[in-house]
Amino acid sequence: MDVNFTREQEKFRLEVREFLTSAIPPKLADKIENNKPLLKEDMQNWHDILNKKGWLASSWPKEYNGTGWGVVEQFIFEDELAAANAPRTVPFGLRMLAPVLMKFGTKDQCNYWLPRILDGSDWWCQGYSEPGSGSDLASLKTSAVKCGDQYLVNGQKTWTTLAQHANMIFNLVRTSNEGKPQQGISFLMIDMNSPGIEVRPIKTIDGGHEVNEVWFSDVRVPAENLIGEENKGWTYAKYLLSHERNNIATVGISKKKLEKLKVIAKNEFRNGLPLIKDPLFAARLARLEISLLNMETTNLRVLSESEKGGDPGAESSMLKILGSEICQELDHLQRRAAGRFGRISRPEALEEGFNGEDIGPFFAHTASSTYFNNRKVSIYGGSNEIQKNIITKMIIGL
Amino acid sequence: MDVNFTREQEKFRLEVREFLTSAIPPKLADKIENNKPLLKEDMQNWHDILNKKGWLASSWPKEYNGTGWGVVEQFIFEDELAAANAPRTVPFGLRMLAPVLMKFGTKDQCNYWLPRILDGSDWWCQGYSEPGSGSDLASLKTSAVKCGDQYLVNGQKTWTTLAQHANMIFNLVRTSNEGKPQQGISFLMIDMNSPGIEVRPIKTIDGGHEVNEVWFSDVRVPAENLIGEENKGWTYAKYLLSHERNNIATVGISKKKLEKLKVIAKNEFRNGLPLIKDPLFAARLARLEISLLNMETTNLRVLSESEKGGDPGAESSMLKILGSEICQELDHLQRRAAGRFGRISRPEALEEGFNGEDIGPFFAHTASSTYFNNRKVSIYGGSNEIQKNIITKMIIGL
Amino acid sequence: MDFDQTEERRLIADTVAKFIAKDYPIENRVKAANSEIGFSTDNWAKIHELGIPYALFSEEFNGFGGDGFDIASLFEALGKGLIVEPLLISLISGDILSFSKKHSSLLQDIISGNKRIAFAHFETQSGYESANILTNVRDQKISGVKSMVQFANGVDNILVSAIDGQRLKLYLINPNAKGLKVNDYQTVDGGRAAEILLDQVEAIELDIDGETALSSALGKGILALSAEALGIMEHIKELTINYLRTRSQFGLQLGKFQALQHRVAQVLLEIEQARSAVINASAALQASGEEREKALSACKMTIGRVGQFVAEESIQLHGGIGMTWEYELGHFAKRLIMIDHEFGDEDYHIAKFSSFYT
Amino acid sequence: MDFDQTEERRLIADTVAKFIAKDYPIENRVKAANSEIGFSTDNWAKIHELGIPYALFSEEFNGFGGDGFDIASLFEALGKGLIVEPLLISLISGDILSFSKKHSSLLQDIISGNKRIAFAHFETQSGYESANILTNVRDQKISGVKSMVQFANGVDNILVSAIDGQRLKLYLINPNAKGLKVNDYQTVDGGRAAEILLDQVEAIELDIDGETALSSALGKGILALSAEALGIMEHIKELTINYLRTRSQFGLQLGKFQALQHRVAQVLLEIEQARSAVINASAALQASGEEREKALSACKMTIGRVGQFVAEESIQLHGGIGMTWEYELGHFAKRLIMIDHEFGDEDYHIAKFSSFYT
Repeated sequence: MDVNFTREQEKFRLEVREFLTSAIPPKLADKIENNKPLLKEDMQNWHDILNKKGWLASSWPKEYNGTGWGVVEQFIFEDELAAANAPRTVPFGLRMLAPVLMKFGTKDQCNYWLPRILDGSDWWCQGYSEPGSGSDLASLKTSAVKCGDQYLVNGQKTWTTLAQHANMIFNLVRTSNEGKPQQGISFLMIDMNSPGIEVRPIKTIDGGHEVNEVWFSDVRVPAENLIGEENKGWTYAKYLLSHERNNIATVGISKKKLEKLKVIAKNEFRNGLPLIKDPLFAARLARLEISLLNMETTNLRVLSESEKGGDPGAESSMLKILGSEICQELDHLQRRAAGRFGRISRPEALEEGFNGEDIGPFFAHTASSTYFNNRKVSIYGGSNEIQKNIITKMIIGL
Repeated sequence: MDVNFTREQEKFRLEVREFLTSAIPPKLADKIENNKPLLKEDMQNWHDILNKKGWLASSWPKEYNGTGWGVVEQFIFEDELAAANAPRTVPFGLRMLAPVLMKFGTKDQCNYWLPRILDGSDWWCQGYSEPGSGSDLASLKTSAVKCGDQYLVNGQKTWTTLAQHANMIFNLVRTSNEGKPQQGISFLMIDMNSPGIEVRPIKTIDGGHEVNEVWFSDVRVPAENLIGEENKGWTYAKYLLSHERNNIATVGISKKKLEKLKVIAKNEFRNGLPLIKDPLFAARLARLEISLLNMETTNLRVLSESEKGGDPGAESSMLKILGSEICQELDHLQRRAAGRFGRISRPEALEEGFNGEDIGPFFAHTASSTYFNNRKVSIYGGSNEIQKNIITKMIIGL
Repeated sequence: MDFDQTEERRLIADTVAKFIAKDYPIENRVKAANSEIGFSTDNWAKIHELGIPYALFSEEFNGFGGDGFDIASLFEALGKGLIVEPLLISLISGDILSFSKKHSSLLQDIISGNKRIAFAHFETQSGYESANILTNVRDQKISGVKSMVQFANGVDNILVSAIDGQRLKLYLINPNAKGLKVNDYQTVDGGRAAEILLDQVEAIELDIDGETALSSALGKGILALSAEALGIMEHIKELTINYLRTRSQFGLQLGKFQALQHRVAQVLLEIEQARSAVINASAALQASGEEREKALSACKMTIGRVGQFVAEESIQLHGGIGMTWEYELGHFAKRLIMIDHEFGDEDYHIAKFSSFYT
Repeated sequence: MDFDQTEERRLIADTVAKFIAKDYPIENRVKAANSEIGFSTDNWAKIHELGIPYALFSEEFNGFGGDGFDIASLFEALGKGLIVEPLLISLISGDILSFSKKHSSLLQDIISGNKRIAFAHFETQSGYESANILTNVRDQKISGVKSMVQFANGVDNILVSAIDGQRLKLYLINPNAKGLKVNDYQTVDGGRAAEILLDQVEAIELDIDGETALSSALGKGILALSAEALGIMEHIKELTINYLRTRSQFGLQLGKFQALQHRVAQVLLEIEQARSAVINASAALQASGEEREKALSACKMTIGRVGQFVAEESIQLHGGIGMTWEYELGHFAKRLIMIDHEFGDEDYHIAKFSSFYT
């Protein structure tokens, strides 16, 4: 039993930390620190900085110009990104499509599409959910009918994150209605600029615009954009969902949030006492911190298993549940710490160049909107209810 | 909207209170106050005292020598019983069998059996659950085969409370295997002294003996002991389960327990502070007290509806859940208050006439055993899971 | 004992329900709540045409209500429609003015809707402590900062608290007075609030005992907010049950999944507990001292706890749709959660309730 | 980074597992735990024959373990079989004696099983505060009352703490010494404890710093109890999963009811968190000061919270059968809950953990 990182890993951490110190544009770090919304340029800019350093594809093998890091190095990298107020990279191309391409795509597809992810030529988004297919993803209806060397795609996707920035979408489409619903699904890459595609924004309760509907009417897609075999898409989709599990609990981000929450709780006062000395708030904070400390070890245990070639299985689902609940509890406590100022909504104060009056503590400007926005984390990527189904399926086996 | 009891009801409360002050044998009150086990004589004695006063059958109509009280008066009576450290009466004859007899029994059956409940000739117990039929009561297998003017009963009942004291048992038996399982059940009264009956004690985790197995082998029961029609027993059983719902939440008992818990929390110390001033314990206590205050009003609302002839429906199930959870939380906090002494187990110190050494606070002697014993309240009488099924069935209606 | 509402209270609740059904579709509410002034002046006028605010005051002040159950039944009805218009401020300010002999005409103007008033009491450092006030008076001029003042723009009068020596007093100021600055902003749940900066602003002192009036008014405010939350939960319950009945996944209605059923059962049960808490607080409003304070804290604490539970569970049970601006659930959930940020949250009131343990 | 146990620790855990399988059926355990002395002297002898206690001490003391992971992996194995024999006392007392130069032979006797010792430290008024001690020393004679002393009957030695002036010191006393009285009783989880009354009892002062030794030993005690609880939870998990797989109601295995599935999933997940808490505390045992204290409190608090959850959920998921003396679950659940009553409960440790916030 050895709970420590190796000396090489500790050295690696310092190297990452040193790089990040100088690499992150201060304006970007300020946005992350203060929960301000990122512009498309911010994300692209950060993408380019990491690409230049060669650390963009942190989970890719060297063969495709990835870092070739092990899962523990990737964990450390994410940890340091969060600690340094750097944004996570946009996952759709790098961590979702890419592994599917590498595993199931042709050599040509890999050689064409993977470099375009790195150099920023393509911004990918993910066409999975549909209005009638949420937790029951396999019931999806968007159809793709083969006509010669093209597919004709019709239907609607929803909850498509950052589709407004994307020029490409990887789509689960129905190519057959025979057999079980899972058997007629294919995996198709589609140019967002194709005629017949319409992106409609979905405004969320926090007032933000992250997700979209994507409508397809008679969209023509070159047949060469199919990944793998027709009607085998469900296998690829599941591979994608199970592949990027190493950082599913977002430990690094939660640790950084906890650190910020403690600073807030020292500065906010209730009845003449700093909130961190209020027995009920301190107990909430301690329970949360302890859960996070436990979860970090739970996560490292899974990584360690995974390094040895083990399959995390039910533990991935546990980490998804724990990670989302801890994230939401952090947001909840930050909202609670904002007290009467938790009701502030001043999107204008989050814009670049705002120089209006200060009102209340600045964190309060985003405390409630972040809380509401992150109700999503127990819903998306397989809701916590689906994760619990998976856990009992695996462990009780009925 | 009037949340107050009427003047008559308040007068009634005082009358009950005054009677109880002098009526309860001090030794009995001491046993209740200190969670000491009651002997059969204690229960019989109290039964006789109430019978002499004419208040034994608090839920019966006057026609059968009951009190004829309304549901609110019954609630007040239970409240005062608990406040005065009087035991609840044993429910099986008075509040379970009696309403079934009155509703579905013949005049002769009523005239014979009801007076025997009052004068203590019969001590009833309840033969419902079986080893294979817990939540799924309708799957019961104990069979009764008609042979002339007798039934021949074979099978096994379990969780039979106080069967060791009883001379009669009312039993759900299977008289037919046709149709749905609910359709072949009959309701039979059986003399516990019949040849072929064996009572085997079930010891529970707290070390106590409340429940039993009752085995039937070729037990002969006079056919006249059938209540109502053959194969209609499920209707009667459900009537029984839904009838005595007014005090399902045991508000009075929980109020008394809370009062005792507050006294304990004033006398126990942690770090030089009385426990009631410990922020975390005080918060637990306040949450519990507030739940109880809310539940009391929820219960009175149901009674008020019921007085007007309304059907409580889903609210009864809510009260069952709330009542059991509050009871268990009271026990949990009492256990927690016992601290290091929560591990004491000295059944000998609970016996009459014990004069050994004092060890720790006396309440600690029963704190943990009561906590473990009352894990039953969310299991028996339709588990909380079954209650939740009922609530959604009634309200979502799917 | 009778938990049915009186005929009169049912009538006013019905009036509100009809107003919501006819004039208050959720789209309009959301638009108005996110507009420049944060509510609809048309609806504000209609609410007064219908005479709704009269239910908040007793006959002594030309009203036909004013006790705990009147306040609770009206605000519960308002909550069901997510009414954003500032009736809470009318209640609180009106209650304070009802202690005054000199300003009865202003009270009447508020009830009738002729005038609108703002209530500027809490401050940046106050937290939820009503007594934590730094704004002070010298030579009848007020200086200080009031924060999170609801709907402060466009009012005819501002009711302000300030410390005169050791005592807390209440004042009326003119919104156009010299030395007064209003920094107005949106709130998360719709509507507006403002920081009010006061630099030696002229003020008229009210002829009342400030602390007595504030304690009365804030107690009513707690009850009103709690009842509003109850109404909101009622509506969320309907939305959620309806969604579970109609939405299918894996070929079954969601309401047929036992794991969801049991969670809904818990939601329903907790809402009934919240309803009882509001009844208890309504009944205790006329009491005094510890009995009143404990019932109000018990109520607001219950609302805080159950409100968060109901909001979070209902969103989770809905899934993605529950997070969209388009669908009404989110707006109800936001207001429900934000009520915990007014007049003391769950933790504040649990500590207050347990402070009575001796 | 490697979360697999070393070969040596796996070996000792296997030894314990085999011992349980062969010599420790639950019926015998329950009988022994509720006997006059509260454990089985036969099994106590076997445990020492197998050399198990050597895993709790380092090579310096002829052991082959003694660090956090050794303690945790052994006690987890013991928990799985609900071992009642007082190895915890050997660990704590032995650790204290390991600070002494003069009493190394007693330590060796304890490890080998030649002698058994009691640990008499906490007192009636102590609560969970190790520093709250009133027993005092005058002229090398000890007076006071020690409470809840585990398995005090029939020991060869009693380790006692007492205040000498301002300083806490540790002493050895003879169980047959004059002025000593032992009131022995059963404990809820099986086993025995006693109140020990000391009236000017002659004592030998240990040649160690009392507070340093106690802090070391109690920390190890917290870790050992937590690991024992983890082992218990492992076994409860197996029982519960097995029950859900095999028991049917309404024609379906219980494990097919989604509401129960989701609750089991939560149980499984919390047990993994408890496992991580034990790992964290094992690793921090060799650290000092705040780091060590926080990890131990985090661990014990997690065990308290998760332990209660697992015990209550497993009984509820079983239904009536879970409450019977006959079936093993209840005995495991009782011990699991009672562990929260030793060395600080959930509330004590959450307050202690948060006392480090500044």
